[in-house]
Amino acid sequence: MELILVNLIDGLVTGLLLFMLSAGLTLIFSMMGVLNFAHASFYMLGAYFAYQISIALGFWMGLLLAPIIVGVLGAGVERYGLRRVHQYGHVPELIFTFGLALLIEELVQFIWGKNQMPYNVPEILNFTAFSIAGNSIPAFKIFMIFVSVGIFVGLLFVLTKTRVGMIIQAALSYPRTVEALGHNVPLIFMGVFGVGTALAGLAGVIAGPVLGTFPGMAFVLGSIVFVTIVIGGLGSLWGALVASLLIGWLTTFAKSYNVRMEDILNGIGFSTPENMGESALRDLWTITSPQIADILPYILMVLILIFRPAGLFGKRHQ
Amino acid sequence: MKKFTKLGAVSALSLIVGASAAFAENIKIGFIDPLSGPFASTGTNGLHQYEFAVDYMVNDKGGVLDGKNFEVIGFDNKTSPKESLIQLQVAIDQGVRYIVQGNSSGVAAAITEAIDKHNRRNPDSRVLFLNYAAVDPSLTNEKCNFWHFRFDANADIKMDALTDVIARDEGIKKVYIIGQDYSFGKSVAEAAVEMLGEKRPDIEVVGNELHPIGKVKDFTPYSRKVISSGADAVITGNWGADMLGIGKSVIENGFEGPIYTYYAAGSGMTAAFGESGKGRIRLIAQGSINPIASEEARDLYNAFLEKYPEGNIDQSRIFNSIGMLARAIEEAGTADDVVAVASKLEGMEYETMWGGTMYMRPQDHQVIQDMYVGVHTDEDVEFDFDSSGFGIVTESVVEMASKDIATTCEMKRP
Amino acid sequence: MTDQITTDPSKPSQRMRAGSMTITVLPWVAGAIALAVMPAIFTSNSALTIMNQMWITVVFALAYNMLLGQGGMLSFGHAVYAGVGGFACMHIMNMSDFFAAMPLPVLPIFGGLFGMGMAMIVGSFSTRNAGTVFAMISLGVGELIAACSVIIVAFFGGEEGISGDRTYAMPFFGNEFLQQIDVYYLTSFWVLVSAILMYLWSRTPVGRMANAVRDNPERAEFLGYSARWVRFYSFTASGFFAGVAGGLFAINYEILTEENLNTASSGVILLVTFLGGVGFFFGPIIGAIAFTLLQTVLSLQTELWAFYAGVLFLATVMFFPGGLAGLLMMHVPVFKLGHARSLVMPYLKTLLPAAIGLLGLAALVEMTFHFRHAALGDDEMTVFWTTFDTHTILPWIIAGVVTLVGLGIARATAPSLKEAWSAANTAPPVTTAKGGAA
Amino acid sequence: MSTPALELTGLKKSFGKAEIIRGIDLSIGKAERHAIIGPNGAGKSTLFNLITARFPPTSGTVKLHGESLAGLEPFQINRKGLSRSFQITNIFPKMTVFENVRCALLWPQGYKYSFWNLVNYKRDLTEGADAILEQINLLERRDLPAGTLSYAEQRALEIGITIAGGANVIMLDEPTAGMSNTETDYITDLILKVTEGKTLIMVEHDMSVVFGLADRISVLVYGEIIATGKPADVRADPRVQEAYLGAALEAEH
Repeated sequence: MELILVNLIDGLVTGLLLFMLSAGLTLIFSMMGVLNFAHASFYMLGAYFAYQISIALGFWMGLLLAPIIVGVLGAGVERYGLRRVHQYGHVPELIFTFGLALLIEELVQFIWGKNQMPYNVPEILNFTAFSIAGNSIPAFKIFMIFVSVGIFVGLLFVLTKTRVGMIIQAALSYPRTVEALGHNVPLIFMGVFGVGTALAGLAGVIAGPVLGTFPGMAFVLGSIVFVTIVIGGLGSLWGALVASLLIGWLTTFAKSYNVRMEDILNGIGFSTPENMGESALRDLWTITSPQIADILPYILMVLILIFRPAGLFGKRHQ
Repeated sequence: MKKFTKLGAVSALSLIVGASAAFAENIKIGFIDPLSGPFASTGTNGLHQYEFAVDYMVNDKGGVLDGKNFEVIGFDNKTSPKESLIQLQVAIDQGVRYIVQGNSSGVAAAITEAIDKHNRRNPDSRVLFLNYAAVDPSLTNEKCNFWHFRFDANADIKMDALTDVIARDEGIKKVYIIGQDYSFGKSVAEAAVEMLGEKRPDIEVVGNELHPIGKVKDFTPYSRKVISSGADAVITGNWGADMLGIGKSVIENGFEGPIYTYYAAGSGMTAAFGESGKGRIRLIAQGSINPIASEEARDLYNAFLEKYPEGNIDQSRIFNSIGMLARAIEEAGTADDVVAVASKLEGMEYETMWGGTMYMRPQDHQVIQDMYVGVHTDEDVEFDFDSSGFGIVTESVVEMASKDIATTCEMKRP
Repeated sequence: MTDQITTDPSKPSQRMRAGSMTITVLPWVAGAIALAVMPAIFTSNSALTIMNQMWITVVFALAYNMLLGQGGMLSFGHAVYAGVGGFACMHIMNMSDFFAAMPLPVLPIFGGLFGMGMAMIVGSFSTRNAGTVFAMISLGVGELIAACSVIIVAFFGGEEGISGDRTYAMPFFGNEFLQQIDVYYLTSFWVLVSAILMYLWSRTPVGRMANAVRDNPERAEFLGYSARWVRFYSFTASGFFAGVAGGLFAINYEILTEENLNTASSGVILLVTFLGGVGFFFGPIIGAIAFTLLQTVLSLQTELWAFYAGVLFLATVMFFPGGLAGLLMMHVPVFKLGHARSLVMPYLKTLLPAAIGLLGLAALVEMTFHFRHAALGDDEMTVFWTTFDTHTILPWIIAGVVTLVGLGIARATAPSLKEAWSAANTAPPVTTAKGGAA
Repeated sequence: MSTPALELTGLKKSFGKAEIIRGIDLSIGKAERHAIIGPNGAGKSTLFNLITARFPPTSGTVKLHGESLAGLEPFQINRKGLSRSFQITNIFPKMTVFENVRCALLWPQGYKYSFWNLVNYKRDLTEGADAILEQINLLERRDLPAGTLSYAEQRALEIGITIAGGANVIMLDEPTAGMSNTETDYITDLILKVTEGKTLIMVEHDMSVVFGLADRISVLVYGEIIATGKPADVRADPRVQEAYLGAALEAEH
């Protein structure tokens, strides 16, 4: 039973981290219609910048500065790259971000090389917060939870209680009207893109020490962020949150408990074939949940798209 | 490195056109491994070690066959079997007759098969495959062929040595096996279960699990299971980011026992583990770095450090493979007739500067050598890895590990 | 904003029209001759290997463009169909009795059929929608099957894949396909046949309606066509030709692995197709040739090939959304007007210095990389036939000056090029595609 | 009496709480030219979309030649011989004018999803499309991308596409919207010419067009038909005068 509690906490950390990425992505998507393939690359940049800054100025300055730099970079990409491609339509835009993701990975390797960076948890947070049945919960994870919850609350406040938030919300649904009302929609776009990428950068800053800072870190996370916002419903912040947590817990629990396909199949009335060694379906029978934990979100996404194309919380219909 | 920055040295197409080996003086060794992409760091480090090895061990000493030099040419396979096969063809066209490769058993399987077919179909341009790091046992068992030589111990041999060491530790009652979900991870797990069962039937395997390779973002749930299983030791064949991920995660989440690994050193990993892995990470390797096995090795290592101050010699087998190749060529009296060279490699006994004797078993072309189990620490480290102050210090030696290990290889000689 | 990832007609990229060429036999004859003559020019085995790789990519990219360019469907998992076709062929190669009774050149048909079968299964639910939903389903399915490839060992062979030996097929007029050159002609034959068939497909009712559905699915529905079925047929046909590419891959490499299915391969084919230009039938052919050269030849020269490829790709998307084919085709009006000659000098004046400047820039990049990552003792490097010490200041100055001067001249002469360009294009109303930038 | 070409019974449509179409019964005979008029927001376009299954109705039935259209997709309805145009120009802008028309001919001429026919070599398609182009006076523009045509030409093309398939029930949604007077006259003549002998249902704002074309007129106000009849009768109907026509006619003068 204690393990369940531990897994809940671990899943929460994973889910919230995913949320920090998907929140920005879903905002960007619903405003600009751009599925930003490079979003996870900004997450990677966040980790690398924070590492570089932490060498000189310590972890906390990295936490402060890296997201800002990433955000400015993101805004620059929007202003000088995406806006230009925008006129050609959505497919070229998407392909632009796709190429950007590749280029950022190459750039990171160019600058920092290909090895993993020794970017570590700061000393002050490098202790065990508490233990449950021998499982220690590192203080840094608690810190991660606080940061991401803080971001969510802040985002919710800005979007629902401030004027800027109102405009953004309106621009989400009625970009033309908002433009007609005299708001500078391109500027809003740039701002949202900047903030979205800064959030991704922040996620990178706090995830880098735990999940590793290496050139492949964006690729590992890349498509799962899309999956999250598609499951949650494109453009829905709540959807992004729910889907992130869902995926966080789903994968955590699937990894923690060895559910075997054989048991499931037996449970629903199939009997295990006699000579499994011969059967071509052998591999299917022996699948365990940890083996497929990380592809469960994809299965979920395909199912959702087939049966509810707008996603869990999506309002838009095709 | 030089080869790689030779941008436009020969215009692109003429390079392919003017194929044949124009410079007969050099004996060309084609290094086919990832030099770009996610696994590039391992590949690049390997290339550096090869380049250094041929210069230091062969060329600076007058070469072989009265003055012929070795030349290492890097080919980027991007860890892709397809690219490997293309680059293999390019290498052969450039006059390369010796292919070295090590990263990814999948690529090694593709290459060994392609070379077998190539040698059958093109008897004029036969090549040898010197495998320095791909450890899938099948390469010297059902997939073996005359052209393939393995200078690393295979996964079974390594596990044999590791389990010998584990068996000696009376404190270990429960072990947890975790690995990547593919052929190598599976064979590590199988070997561990089987050999532990033979050597220490009292040890309980409390967990035996595979995770998707290269896809896991967060290993926490796995380490939770390790800890709650009450395991005294962990065995893993993981490499790359997966090794670092699982290692850091189990330690961070409260695991206290030793972690027995195959690939937990060098390529930035030693630095990344740093203090947290001290006395915990144990590693099976061939050759002893700390304490260094011989004066010759010490000189070589220092010379290497002079050239690559941040480099590691984490693959001493690279030096062994060059040493053994050079001797086989000398003994055969030719570098062009690879069958003659291969015949000399078969059964060769070679005193290595990294400690002990290497014996190339003729029946499966698997090298038999002393295996060393070391621990990740910063004490008594003469040669550290990643300039981190940490290195691997030898704890125990298994001499001529698994020298009688069975093989299903039926070697067909030309 | 709509969820539809179809492009807007009023936008420049849209002015490109798929298959606006009239049917003429000439290009095909020229293509066939080129295919036949190539091995006489590039004789080495590695050249043949690289050309085989090119032709396979050509088939695959053309198949992909049946979706992206002609059907307006963006797929992130198209490697699956080529991969499944290839794996099926590999299994057939290993069925010794059956394979021994079959001539090798027939094998790609089986690849096509299996690719098509797979496409029919996935297409049955994914083609209901175009746009984002289709794209995301393709991504999800692609990831799933790629993940399956390491789990379901029986069919996909795990990480090591499945390998076989093509020479066990029934000899084809005495040919056992032992040598690369034999395989080259086999591949060339299939490339020609597939390209012709795909071109003809675009001329059939369902092929024409694929364009109609891409541009305006709703209107197509009110013309009696179900957009879904039109997409399904395009998808199926595309799956077939992707499978043929997979079959050719199997013959060429005699091994298929997880990389034939994974999302990276799917991404590459998207890049290839877009680089070549989705708006023209022959665009992907150019893209496949350019990218294969980049990947196999440039990567021999520099470790940074992927970096240059990325830059090239981004530049294409930003400045020439019509791709390389679009870039070529925007000169057609000029030629038609007979003004081509007036462009030669302005091009020379601008593009030559620009090229020199870019090479200088590339040299700077290489030097920086070398300076940063090379071994400490290894100060020397060779760029463009010259070897020098990167730790001295002179080479940096030279490269910097070359870059600045080259790009500077290009910049200075750019306005006159622009003028020449518009002059060359002015004449009776020019309505044809002009591409993104002039 | 023969079955009407199109028959609506109790047709209703709600979006959320708002009831846009509030029970429409209408019967349109064969070869009748029927216009639907009404103030903005009356639900005219919605009615069109209900008939052609762009939206499913909340309740009620639509019958084409006595056959219910319930549950059919737009393309199936089209195949039964009902063709429509759109309020906002809805053509294939990247294709040539000729190809636009040819696409409209493919299904009716029985080419369906075939991939063994090459459209370029089909004389019936080429001649058929050229004949339509001649009818709509766009033969000169034949090989230009449709997107480059003038607005009026695009509207003409749209009508051409709509009638090309030879459907016997033609629905035109504001064919003259946004046109100058001369253009309007041109389109009106065109419509008269091409719908000869066919059932025509059109939504139109321009009263001169309506009264010049229609055999019968229905007036739609707030989702209900308040009057149906011959142009003269409708013009005389006091309710129509009150609700719509008066104001509109006054505005015209």
